[in-house]
Amino acid sequence: MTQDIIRFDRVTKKFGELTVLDALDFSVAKGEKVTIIGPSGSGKSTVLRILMTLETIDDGVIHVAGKPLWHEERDGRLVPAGEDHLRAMRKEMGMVFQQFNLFPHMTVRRNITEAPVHVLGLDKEQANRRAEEYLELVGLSDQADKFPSQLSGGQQQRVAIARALAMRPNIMLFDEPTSALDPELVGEVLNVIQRLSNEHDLTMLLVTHEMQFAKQISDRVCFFDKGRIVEQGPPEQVFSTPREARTQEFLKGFLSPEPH
Amino acid sequence: MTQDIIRFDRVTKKFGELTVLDALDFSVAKGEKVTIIGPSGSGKSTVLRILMTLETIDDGVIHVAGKPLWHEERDGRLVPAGEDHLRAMRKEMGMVFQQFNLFPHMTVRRNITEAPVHVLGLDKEQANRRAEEYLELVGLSDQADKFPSQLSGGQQQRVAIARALAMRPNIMLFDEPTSALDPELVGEVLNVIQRLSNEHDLTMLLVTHEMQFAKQISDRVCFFDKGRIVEQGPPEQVFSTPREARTQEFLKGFLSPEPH
Amino acid sequence: MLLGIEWDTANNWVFAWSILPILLKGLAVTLQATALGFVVAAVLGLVLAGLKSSRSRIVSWPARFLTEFIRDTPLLVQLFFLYHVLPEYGIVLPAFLTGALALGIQYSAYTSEVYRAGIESIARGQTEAAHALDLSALRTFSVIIVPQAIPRIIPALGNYLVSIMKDVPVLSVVSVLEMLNVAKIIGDRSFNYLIPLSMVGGLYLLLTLLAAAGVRRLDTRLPKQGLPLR
Amino acid sequence: AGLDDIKKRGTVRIAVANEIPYGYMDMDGQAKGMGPDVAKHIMEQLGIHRIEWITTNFGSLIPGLRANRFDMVAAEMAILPQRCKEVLFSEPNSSYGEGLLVAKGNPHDLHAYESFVQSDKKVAIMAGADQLEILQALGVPPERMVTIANNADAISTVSTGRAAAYAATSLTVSELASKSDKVEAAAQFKDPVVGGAPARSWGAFTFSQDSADFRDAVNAELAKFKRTEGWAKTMSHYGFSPTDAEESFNKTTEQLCAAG
Amino acid sequence: MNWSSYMPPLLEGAWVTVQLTVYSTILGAACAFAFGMGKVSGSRLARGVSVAFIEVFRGTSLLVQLFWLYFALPLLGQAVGVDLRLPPVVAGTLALALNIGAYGAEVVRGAIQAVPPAQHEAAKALDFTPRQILWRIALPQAIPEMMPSFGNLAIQNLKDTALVSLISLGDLAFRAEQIRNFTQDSVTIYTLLLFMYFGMALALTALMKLLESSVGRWRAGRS
Ligand SMILES: Nc1ncnc2c1ncn2[C@@H]1O[C@H](COP(=O)(O)OP(=O)(O)OP(=O)(O)O)[C@@H](O)[C@H]1O
Ligand SMILES: Nc1ncnc2c1ncn2[C@@H]1O[C@H](COP(=O)(O)OP(=O)(O)OP(=O)(O)O)[C@@H](O)[C@H]1O
Ligand SMILES: [Mg+2]
Ligand SMILES: [Mg+2]
Repeated sequence: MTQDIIRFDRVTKKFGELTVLDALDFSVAKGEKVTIIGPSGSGKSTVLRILMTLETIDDGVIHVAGKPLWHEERDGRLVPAGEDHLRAMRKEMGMVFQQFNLFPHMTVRRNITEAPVHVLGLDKEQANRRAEEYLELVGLSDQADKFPSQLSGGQQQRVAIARALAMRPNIMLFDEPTSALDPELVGEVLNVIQRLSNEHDLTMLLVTHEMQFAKQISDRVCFFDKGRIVEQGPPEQVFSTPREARTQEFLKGFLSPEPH
Repeated sequence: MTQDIIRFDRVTKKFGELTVLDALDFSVAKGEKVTIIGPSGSGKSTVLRILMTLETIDDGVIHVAGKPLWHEERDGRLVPAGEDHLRAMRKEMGMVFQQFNLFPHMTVRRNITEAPVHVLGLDKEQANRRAEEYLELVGLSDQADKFPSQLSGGQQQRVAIARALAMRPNIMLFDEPTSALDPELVGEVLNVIQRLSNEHDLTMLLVTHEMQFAKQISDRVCFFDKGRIVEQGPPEQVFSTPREARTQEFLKGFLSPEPH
Repeated sequence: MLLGIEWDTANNWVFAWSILPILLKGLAVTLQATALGFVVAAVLGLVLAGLKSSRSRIVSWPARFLTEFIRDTPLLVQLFFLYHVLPEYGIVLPAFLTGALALGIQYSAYTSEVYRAGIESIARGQTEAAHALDLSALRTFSVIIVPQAIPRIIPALGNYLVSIMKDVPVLSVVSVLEMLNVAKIIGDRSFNYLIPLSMVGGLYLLLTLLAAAGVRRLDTRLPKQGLPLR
Repeated sequence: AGLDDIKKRGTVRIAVANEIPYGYMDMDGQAKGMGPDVAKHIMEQLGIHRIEWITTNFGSLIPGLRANRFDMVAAEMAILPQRCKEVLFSEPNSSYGEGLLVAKGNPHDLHAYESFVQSDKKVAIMAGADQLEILQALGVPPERMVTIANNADAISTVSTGRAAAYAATSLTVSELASKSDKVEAAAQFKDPVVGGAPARSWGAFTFSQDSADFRDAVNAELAKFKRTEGWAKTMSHYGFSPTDAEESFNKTTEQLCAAG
Repeated sequence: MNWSSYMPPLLEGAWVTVQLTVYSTILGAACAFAFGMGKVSGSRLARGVSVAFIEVFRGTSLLVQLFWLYFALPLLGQAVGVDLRLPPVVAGTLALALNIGAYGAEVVRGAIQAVPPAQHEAAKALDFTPRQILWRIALPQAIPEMMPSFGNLAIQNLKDTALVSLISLGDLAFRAEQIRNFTQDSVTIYTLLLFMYFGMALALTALMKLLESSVGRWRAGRS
């Protein structure tokens, strides 16, 4: 791999008594597409949320694009990161949430242009052009003036993806982007993500339970359990010939039960 | 098929302006395992809820076990069913809900024994023995004294199945029994249902999005759309070579997207 | 002198100290009116809730109108109405009882909603599950609904108890000697309102903070899932 | 406020307590009564042409003066030594004796304030009125007194038996008695004797402590007016007896303030 | 006298009641936003002041507050040498507004906090500043959430205006008492009075519903 764009070094995260990430080592190369799988509560979302600085960490170091995420250098010394540094780091990344989290009081267009205008300082026209570009990408050019509540779940999630892309991040984080969707709408969202995975520059970190899909798009699959990486490797290997007993057991839950 | 235990004749159901079932003809033979699939809002749940008399109908006739569900014969004439008749009809059926709907303030045991004691008139000991029998069946013998909130979703749904079975119904209705569950817990519930499907006497009507599972256990698959049956037949035929365009389109959502 | 107790205006502290026992006597009346008003509200609210949920429109509609009417008209006017109009029809109640009754009626409109909401908040799924198991309507209500509704109803009723207490001073207009009225009379006679009225404010604050803590505690103690049936 | 201030403003604010016949507002919002009629004449003489009338509870008259909510009170408030410490009084404008309002037919056979010293009957008084001092001086225990906020409440208080009688001035009593046939003025009323003399009150205009010059100006005009036929006519128009008129000349404010 | 002769003075009083309700509700809403946002703000001082305000005005009875402002405040002013003698209109409006403002502040706080944390997170992921999140994301979503409660508070406020009659403000209740002083016709007057308040409440409810639907149009399609 060329260069690590994300690197976790012995990162520990606790919620009170509960250790959610346990001295985790984990890295992602630039342009790599990595899927995280694992049982509920294993810390998958936490990894993404920490990257997006939605959670703090208790121990360890994280580097994003070569810079420490939670620290900055000042007068040659490493000090806790200020809000300016954190904002600069967040600009590297875009995130798509399980529940879409569109802003319900804004039209689709406003949802996409709001941050480019008020964070990046684009003028309105530029931002609108950008919105159209990404709406085209997710196949929703004709829905720009609707409110989120007027769209189906699948359409909302595609808008959310467009919204994240409009900030032109280098890294995209997806946290179970299809698990809040009616089963028949899953396909349309996966299609969009599939298309993004062909962009060789974009680094993708995806948490999902769609094993079939994970197999298709990822360069690497990481199986998480209890805040650690139990097993990782190319998708064919992890899905077809898992080495660890825990991985086998977990994957069994997704196969159809056998008659007894 | 031997004899229809459930028969819908031109059944229409409306919610205000909205026609949810549209002159529906539909029947299920004794011992048959039927799966209903279809997009959200197509009326799948409504079919089960009408059978359980949780909703009334606006037109048509329904027979369950040879008797009209919403009417009874009195003095040789068909009159609207009284509460006694409805209760007798409901005894034929048990229902399992998407959200489990266990009684949160009762222990697992009490959840299962409440109806046998107070509806069937079993004495406490008989009911407890019956509870143990069915807890064994769903693999939860050791959880009898817990409250629902102390169980995982999969365990709660298994208790709900045991609760319905304890009334010894001839027909079991399942309304998306796994869609409120974490993906890894789906298997344990499907396993229990799979086991039940081997009971040749039990008629089963199952609404689900687990296509793989539906293929395995059902004698017949019905595809619903807009309150009508668009297509039905053996699972292999419906899933592999759907005849109708609408069915093909729907099933496409469940397949992995192809790279473009 | 008021309620048999003299006050001393030597200086502000002495004055405050000397009127405290009088205010406490008024406070006792306030608390009695609160308690009685609450009982009336709790019972009458239940009756209204029952009537409103009746299937017969001839019963439910007037009950609904009455609730709305009570809720939309001021306690003060209701109190005047009861106090001055009822006697015209031969019903003469002492001021204290009239006041407690007015409080009870005003708040029954609110408590009836508490009961209704408490029952409706029990997920529709619970009723349906009971129905699917063929449990009788009576058993469903008493064993499935009520044990789950009670923990939701009690804290809300507790909040209205506190509100009733804060409305008791309105009874002063029909000469009930509750705490504010006592303070006002002391003020009228000593021409010093600052101290008695401030003391009443302080006492009220103390009481409501205590009561709020009580309600909160009740809230944490009541099981969220319903009263457990073992 | 001083006389100059008022003249500069051109408006004087005068309060009444809604007591017929001392000072009240009729249905059209016109001020009427012994106090207002005389006050109107005096203000005319003083060259103050606009009067703003304010209605308030009797108990709030003195606090209102002290809080500068009005410049003068025209309620025929009795001159009492303890009130002289709080406010300034003009010379007497009227004089009146005491009375007792009882239910029709005087069922309890009440004819004097002294009746309440021994019996268990309750007597009503108005908040802030001087009947309290008289009853206290006679030795009526406090728990036997019912305080009402308003003259208007007296009829219902007495007719419904909430109190056996209402102690007020003879004029108030006869006015109230004329309004309702459920009550009457107690016949053969015996004037209460306090400090060796029958209780009689002298009503006057009231001012705040810092309005001495205004009070003096009113005094000068009042003295002139009391010598005219107009004043005597007003007295009799509102039901004062010739004795009441004569008595009003027999005491000065200085004497009344010094007594007790 | 028949009831129609009571109407002119009662209508005059009703007009005073309407004005009082409008002014004190508007002023109260301003208090509600100031102190409600104060309670969720980052500044410890603002939080402390807001909590104190809310507790004091919710914790004591409105009538006590009204009497205190009207009777006691002038004496306090005297003691410290400031003229705090408020005219009845001011004391009444202020007491109503402060009281309703304290209840409203809790509504505002509740609605702001009810905006799902996920919305804050989504906004943060798009790199909005905390201030932008409050003004652009949280508040616009919170306002429609507040409207039903504000509707109830406005009705409460309308009813509470009756209490100002006790400090001799010529509102509807006060005028009714005046007429009764004159005519002793309690039955007619209080019945009229009840229905007039009821009518005003219905009108106010309709108005608030209108306002509610106009601020939350984006929620229309919501199931
Ligand atoms: N804010 C929080 N406070 C306390 N515990 C938390 C918090 N957020 C997450 N947790 C706990 O941390 C653990 C890991 O959570 P995380 O959301 O990362 O799991 P996950 O692997 O994403 O699971 P899922 O598949 O259910 O989304 C869980 O046990 C969860 O309960
Ligand atoms: N109580 C009700 N009142 C009004 N409309 C209802 C009610 N219950 C269901 N509907 C409507 O009836 C239609 C059919 O509902 P139903 O629940 O049967 O659909 P479904 O096929 O089970 O969908 P899903 O997969 O989402 O559960 C939907 O459009 C739904 O909105
Ligand atoms: Mg997660
Ligand atoms: Mg359904």
